[in-house]
Amino acid sequence: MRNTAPHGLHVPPPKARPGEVSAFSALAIPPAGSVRCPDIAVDPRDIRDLPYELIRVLDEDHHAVGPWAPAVSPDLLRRGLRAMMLTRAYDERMLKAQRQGKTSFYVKCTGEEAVAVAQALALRADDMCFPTYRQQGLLITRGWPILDMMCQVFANTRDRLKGRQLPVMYSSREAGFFSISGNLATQTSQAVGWAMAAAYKNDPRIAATWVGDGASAEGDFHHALTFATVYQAPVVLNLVNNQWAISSFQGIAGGEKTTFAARAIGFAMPGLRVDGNDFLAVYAVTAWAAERARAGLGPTLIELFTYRASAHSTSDDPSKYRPADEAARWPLGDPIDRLKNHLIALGEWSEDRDRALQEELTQMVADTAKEAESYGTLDKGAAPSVKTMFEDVYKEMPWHLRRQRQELGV
Amino acid sequence: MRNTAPHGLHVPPPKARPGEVSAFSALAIPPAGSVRCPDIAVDPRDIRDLPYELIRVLDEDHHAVGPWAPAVSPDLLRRGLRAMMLTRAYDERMLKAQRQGKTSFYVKCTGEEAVAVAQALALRADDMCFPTYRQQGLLITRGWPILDMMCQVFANTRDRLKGRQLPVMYSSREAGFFSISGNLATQTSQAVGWAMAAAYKNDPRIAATWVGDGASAEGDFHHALTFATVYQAPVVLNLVNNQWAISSFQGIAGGEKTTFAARAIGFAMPGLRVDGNDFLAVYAVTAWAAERARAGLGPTLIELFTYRASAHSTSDDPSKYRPADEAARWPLGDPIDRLKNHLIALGEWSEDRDRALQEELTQMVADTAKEAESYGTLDKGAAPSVKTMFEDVYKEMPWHLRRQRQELGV
Amino acid sequence: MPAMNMIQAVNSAMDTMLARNPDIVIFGEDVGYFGGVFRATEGLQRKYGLERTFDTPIAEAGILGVAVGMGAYGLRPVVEIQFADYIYPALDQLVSEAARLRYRSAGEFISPLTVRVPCGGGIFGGQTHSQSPEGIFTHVCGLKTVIPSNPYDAKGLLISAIEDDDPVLFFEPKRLYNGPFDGHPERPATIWANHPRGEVPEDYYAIPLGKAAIVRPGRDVTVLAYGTMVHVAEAAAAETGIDAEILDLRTLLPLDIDAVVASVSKTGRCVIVHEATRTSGFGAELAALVQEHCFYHLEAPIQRVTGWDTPYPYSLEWHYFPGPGRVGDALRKVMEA
Amino acid sequence: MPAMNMIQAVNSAMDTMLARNPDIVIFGEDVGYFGGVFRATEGLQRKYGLERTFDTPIAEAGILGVAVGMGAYGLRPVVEIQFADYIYPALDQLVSEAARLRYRSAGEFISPLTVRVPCGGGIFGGQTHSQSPEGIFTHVCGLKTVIPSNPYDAKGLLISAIEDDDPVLFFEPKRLYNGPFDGHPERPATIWANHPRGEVPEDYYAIPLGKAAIVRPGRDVTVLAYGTMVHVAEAAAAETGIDAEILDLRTLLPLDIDAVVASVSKTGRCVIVHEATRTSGFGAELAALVQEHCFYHLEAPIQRVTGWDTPYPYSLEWHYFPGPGRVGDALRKVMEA
Ligand SMILES: Cc1ncc(C[n+]2csc(CCOP(=O)(O)OP(=O)(O)O)c2C)c(N)n1
Ligand SMILES: Cc1ncc(C[n+]2csc(CCOP(=O)(O)OP(=O)(O)O)c2C)c(N)n1
Ligand SMILES: [Mg+2]
Ligand SMILES: [Mg+2]
Repeated sequence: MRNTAPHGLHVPPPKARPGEVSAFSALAIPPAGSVRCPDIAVDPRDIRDLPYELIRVLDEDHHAVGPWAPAVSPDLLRRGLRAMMLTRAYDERMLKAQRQGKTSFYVKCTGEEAVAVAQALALRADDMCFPTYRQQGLLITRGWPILDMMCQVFANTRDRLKGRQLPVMYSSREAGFFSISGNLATQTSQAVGWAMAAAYKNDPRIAATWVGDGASAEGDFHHALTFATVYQAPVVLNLVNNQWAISSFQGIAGGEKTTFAARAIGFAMPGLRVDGNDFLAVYAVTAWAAERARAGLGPTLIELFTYRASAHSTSDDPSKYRPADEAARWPLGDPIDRLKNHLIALGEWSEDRDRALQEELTQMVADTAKEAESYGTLDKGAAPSVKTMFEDVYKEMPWHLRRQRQELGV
Repeated sequence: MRNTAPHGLHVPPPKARPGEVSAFSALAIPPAGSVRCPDIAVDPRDIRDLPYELIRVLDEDHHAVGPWAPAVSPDLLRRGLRAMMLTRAYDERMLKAQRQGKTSFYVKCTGEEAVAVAQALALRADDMCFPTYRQQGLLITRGWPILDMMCQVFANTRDRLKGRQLPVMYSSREAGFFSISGNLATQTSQAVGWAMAAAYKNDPRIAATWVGDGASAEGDFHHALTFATVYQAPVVLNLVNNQWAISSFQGIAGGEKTTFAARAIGFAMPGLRVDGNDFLAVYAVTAWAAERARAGLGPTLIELFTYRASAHSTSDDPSKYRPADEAARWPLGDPIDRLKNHLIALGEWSEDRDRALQEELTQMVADTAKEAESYGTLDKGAAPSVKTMFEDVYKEMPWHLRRQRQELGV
Repeated sequence: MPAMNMIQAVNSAMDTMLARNPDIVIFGEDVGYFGGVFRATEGLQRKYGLERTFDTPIAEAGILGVAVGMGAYGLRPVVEIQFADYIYPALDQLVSEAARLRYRSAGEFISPLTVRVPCGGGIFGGQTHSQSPEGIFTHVCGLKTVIPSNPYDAKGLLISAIEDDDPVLFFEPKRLYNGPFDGHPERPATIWANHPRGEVPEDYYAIPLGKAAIVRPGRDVTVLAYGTMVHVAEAAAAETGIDAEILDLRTLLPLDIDAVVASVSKTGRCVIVHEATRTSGFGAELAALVQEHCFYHLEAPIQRVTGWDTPYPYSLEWHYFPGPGRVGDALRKVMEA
Repeated sequence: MPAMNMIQAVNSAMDTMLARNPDIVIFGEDVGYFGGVFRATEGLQRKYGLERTFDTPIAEAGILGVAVGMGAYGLRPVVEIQFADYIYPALDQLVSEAARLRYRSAGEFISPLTVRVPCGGGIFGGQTHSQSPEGIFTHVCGLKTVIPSNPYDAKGLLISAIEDDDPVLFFEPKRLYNGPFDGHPERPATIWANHPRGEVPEDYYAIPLGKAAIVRPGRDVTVLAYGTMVHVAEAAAAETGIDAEILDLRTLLPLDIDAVVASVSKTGRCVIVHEATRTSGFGAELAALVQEHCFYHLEAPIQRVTGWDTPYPYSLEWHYFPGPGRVGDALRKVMEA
């Protein structure tokens, strides 16, 4: 045997910390259109190379190129652009509300809007989503009223969730949006269960779920992969690799030497890695995976490679752990700009229309926020009635909760 | 989008059930010596094909062939043969003891002896093992007294574990054998932790752990893979695919369409798949992985492809769920026979010596069992003193346990 | 009426419900083709097909996660955790998800799950095949916890659990599967066929959750027990000759507080018996409630007879098990006070 | 002596121990470079290096599993679970492994772990950033459970926990991190610098586990409390003018039974306060023990003031939180009885 030297414990460091220069130059970014697009009926064994690629559609000149370029109408693209812009305007406004004390907490998805928005458009409206806290774009794209979302953020009298949930932990059965859990990754195996139920019922609907790079380390995600494989569940497993989990970079989640899409290989599952800031690419891979699931061909793992451009949440200050300029230097750009430029390149959009839309959305969000605030905000104590605190623990209130409610005198 | 037909829920069935003919013919068994052997410093990315191979060394003529053939002395092989035979004799005797009511429960490793025995020899004596209940061969190979093991099985007055543990849940710090847990797969992340500690201490020892095909579905195994990858822990992760988890076949654990070794790929970890009944191959891959770990090159996942020739445990009757003749038709043979034939082919062993050794071991086991029984057996109630029941819950007994002991009057 | 042991009764409950409701699916480790390591699901896959009773990977959290998702879809999963000792990996999905889903979604999504959990010792299973963790689940709001003590109740309560729209932990004392165990391992085993509650209708019937049963009326002291301990308490009453009123709680949460209060108010004395470890076990809650509700009726301190605060030791399990001797001592002690 | 808030005290305990013992390593989610989401490990990586204070993947069971393995090797891991609400995924490694290792190996292997767990509500964290699951751990034999109520105790108890050869759950009430919270959210916050127990030595000192503190001597009624509730109880005593003797339990398991019994025997009345949900919370065990040990001294039913048996509701948290008003009511009630 070879001789053994002491090695110490390896603890992976990120490429740069505050005060250092962000080092995205080492990032290999393949040109748009360079990755092949297999048929959905492909044997997963024949695409074991794909998890190491990066599927991109929009090229430097804002054109959609290559085999993954989806056949989509300008209308659909404009819907996507609008939903992304609305999502961002909504986020900005809610951040402001948090700063004003109208709510205690907020989570933006800045820079990651294409993930939820393009995926919502690629799925059918009645497919079931099991998201994390950073896919508010799903609700917005599905046309769910931002007024309703705001009322929850403000925990006011119109909050359907009766002030029980943190802001951003939305739930909308009607919109096919599962109640978000504070406990990371639990939704992934639940999505598989929902998909198994749909298969059991011969229901053409499929499930989709989202998990962060950080949260993918949880056992639940492993269970999701395993159960999805075993039962060939009609589910799309989305792993949003925005490269940060609060303060820890993706290497701490196991991404130092490989991609997250590659996790799929060991389960004989297709693993696709996509430029998460490329609306068209995200749309295309999602449609591919959804079609596969719907055709009974089983689950797909999609790694959406993106960058968390903002703080983790309003409780977080990223300048403490990563270079302040990192977001600005992120080479895959901004998903909204990129789609806008594409539409302009197509002759289907213009700076003027963009400005007008921006204004319209900002106004609409401001007006809606005003209305939402009129139903109360957290700091104004316009909470749902205290009695409701004891409801919905069980379908019927057992004696001990009834007595506790009496004890509180409500 | 394509049209969608109802598909139902896929529940994978095994190839054959009781009353049907075992269908191992579909099994692709590559010839011995056909898989390449990379340098331990290989980039894991360059061996992504290996998890789909089956590393075999012993050919049809009982010769060791190919690049994985290890340079081992006949002495070492004879030690291995003896340890495997002793393990089997021990198992047979303990099974008998269970049938006689001397203990309540027993677990054999019949057909899988090469796993623990060859691996124990490929590891250093002070490397730390985190096994499951089917690696008694590790203790036996390391020369741990079977008398001690038997005393535990009988829960008698010489049981070091004071009658607290199920038979077969051994523990021996001295032998580098971690206390076996009844809860499956928990040992895998613990082994990684031990290895991280060793790395932290610049200790040249490494850790090895074993988990079944069935138990590999637990989240703990996912955590073991993740943490081992992130911290490049000096650990060998062994997945013993004996194709059954009590009554469920390996397809239920996610092995229907891929190998278990392939799980490593997604973690940028080498994954090796080895003929688990080929002593030399098991020895070689283990030595390779151990050397890699010791050289600071990180973890390796080994899938030991074998077959659980006996019942799951004495509580189990496999004829209820698999063809009775499956074990007999298993094409990779018996690990003891195969090593014996190899030694004979080398001119280092003979049928006579084998018979003599067999007799010697049977006698030794019988004598030892007799001695062990003289210290008591479960049915004879020769248990450790009742007082000990309250010890070791904590380092120092807190008041409530002292009072409970008094309550019991001991 | 056919005689059934407790496994057969549990099996019959699932059989009855699978036939009545196509939204019920059953899964867990080894429950499919083989019918479960305790054979509780025997024959169900053959009768209802691969999709309705199937094997799962060995991943308790995965089983529960999938069940929560199915429940959100609209199915009614009935899952088995092979041994209570193996429920801990699934705790997060139970506590943070199944138990909380209705509340956090304000009723939009529910978790109508039934989790069958063989529990308890007395079978030489050692520390990881003997535990009684029910107390933990009674601390988790949103869950219901049920433990039957006989075949008739087992079927009726399991049917109610399956029909319940909230997640129910259904603990099955393994020691009772084959017969009503009185706590004396040295005595010949009795079988359910000779017990009145061993007669179990083939057809559908439900026993409501939240209702205790008085299995032995008495005047001197109230014994609160459930599962195996009901039979141990009966033996202790018989052996001591103390006129104990024995309540079989059947459902721990929601508890039948009225039955408890009525009995203790009458007897003025209370002994609580469970097999689980003592500290912070469900007996603590019972003691707290009894003294809260019956303080002025109590003539003696409430006694708890429980498993010791140690792991369940393999070979010493009859010293660990709270048998009729220890229960009898407690009965005498409260009577003397 | 420097004034420290509770985070600084916790940080100082780890700093002190890292300096004293090279076998101590600290890890958890975000605890490395960043120093933890509550900043409890701030500066430690810089001071002691990447290998001694490092970030982990987000997998609580992985963190605990790795810690158990390290403990078996001979290290003394101190891990952080980011919020108590996220400890459930790790329960199996805690219950079946860390807590059981010494017993099942008859002392061959031990788990000298410290698990730091920020807990409790009052910070608008909603139902998954507010829980107090300590009761569950007191039901698990083999574990110790500690909850400090001030910076001085936090440092001394954490050092004892780290030095303890058994696994210790160390709960840190988040609401106390920055100041002694009296339960009135509308009042201006006070800071630890103005509190006697906010003076914390820089150097090593240990407070033994298993010893309660009398934070307010009194004659009328005993209040058993821990963590945030100690301060709420003090406020309630001041507001009602009732001469309550307030015990800060500090260690829940092993409990300082002598202190509890001595106090209740003296006062004859007892109120138990915790933030956790009521049913089967640690208050149940306390009530059971008090009536077992002090039955003949008790003049009124023991009262429990606790969190309701509901999830911790986000916006209604001040209606959920057991504040001085509710504690005061209970004090009056036991005094009237
Ligand atoms: C089980 C659990 N552990 C820890 C946390 C605390 N936590 C909330 S978000 C977060 C980081 C998640 O990172 P990632 O999964 O990458 O998602 P992202 O925030 O980047 O979208 C952590 C550790 C939690 N919510 N649940
Ligand atoms: C957490 C947990 N779940 C379930 C069990 C029950 N159980 C014991 S062995 C076993 C099958 C394990 O199969 P495998 O991992 O393939 O190992 P093998 O028995 O084949 O060696 C099961 C389900 C357990 N011991 N622990
Ligand atoms: Mg992330
Ligand atoms: Mg197996």
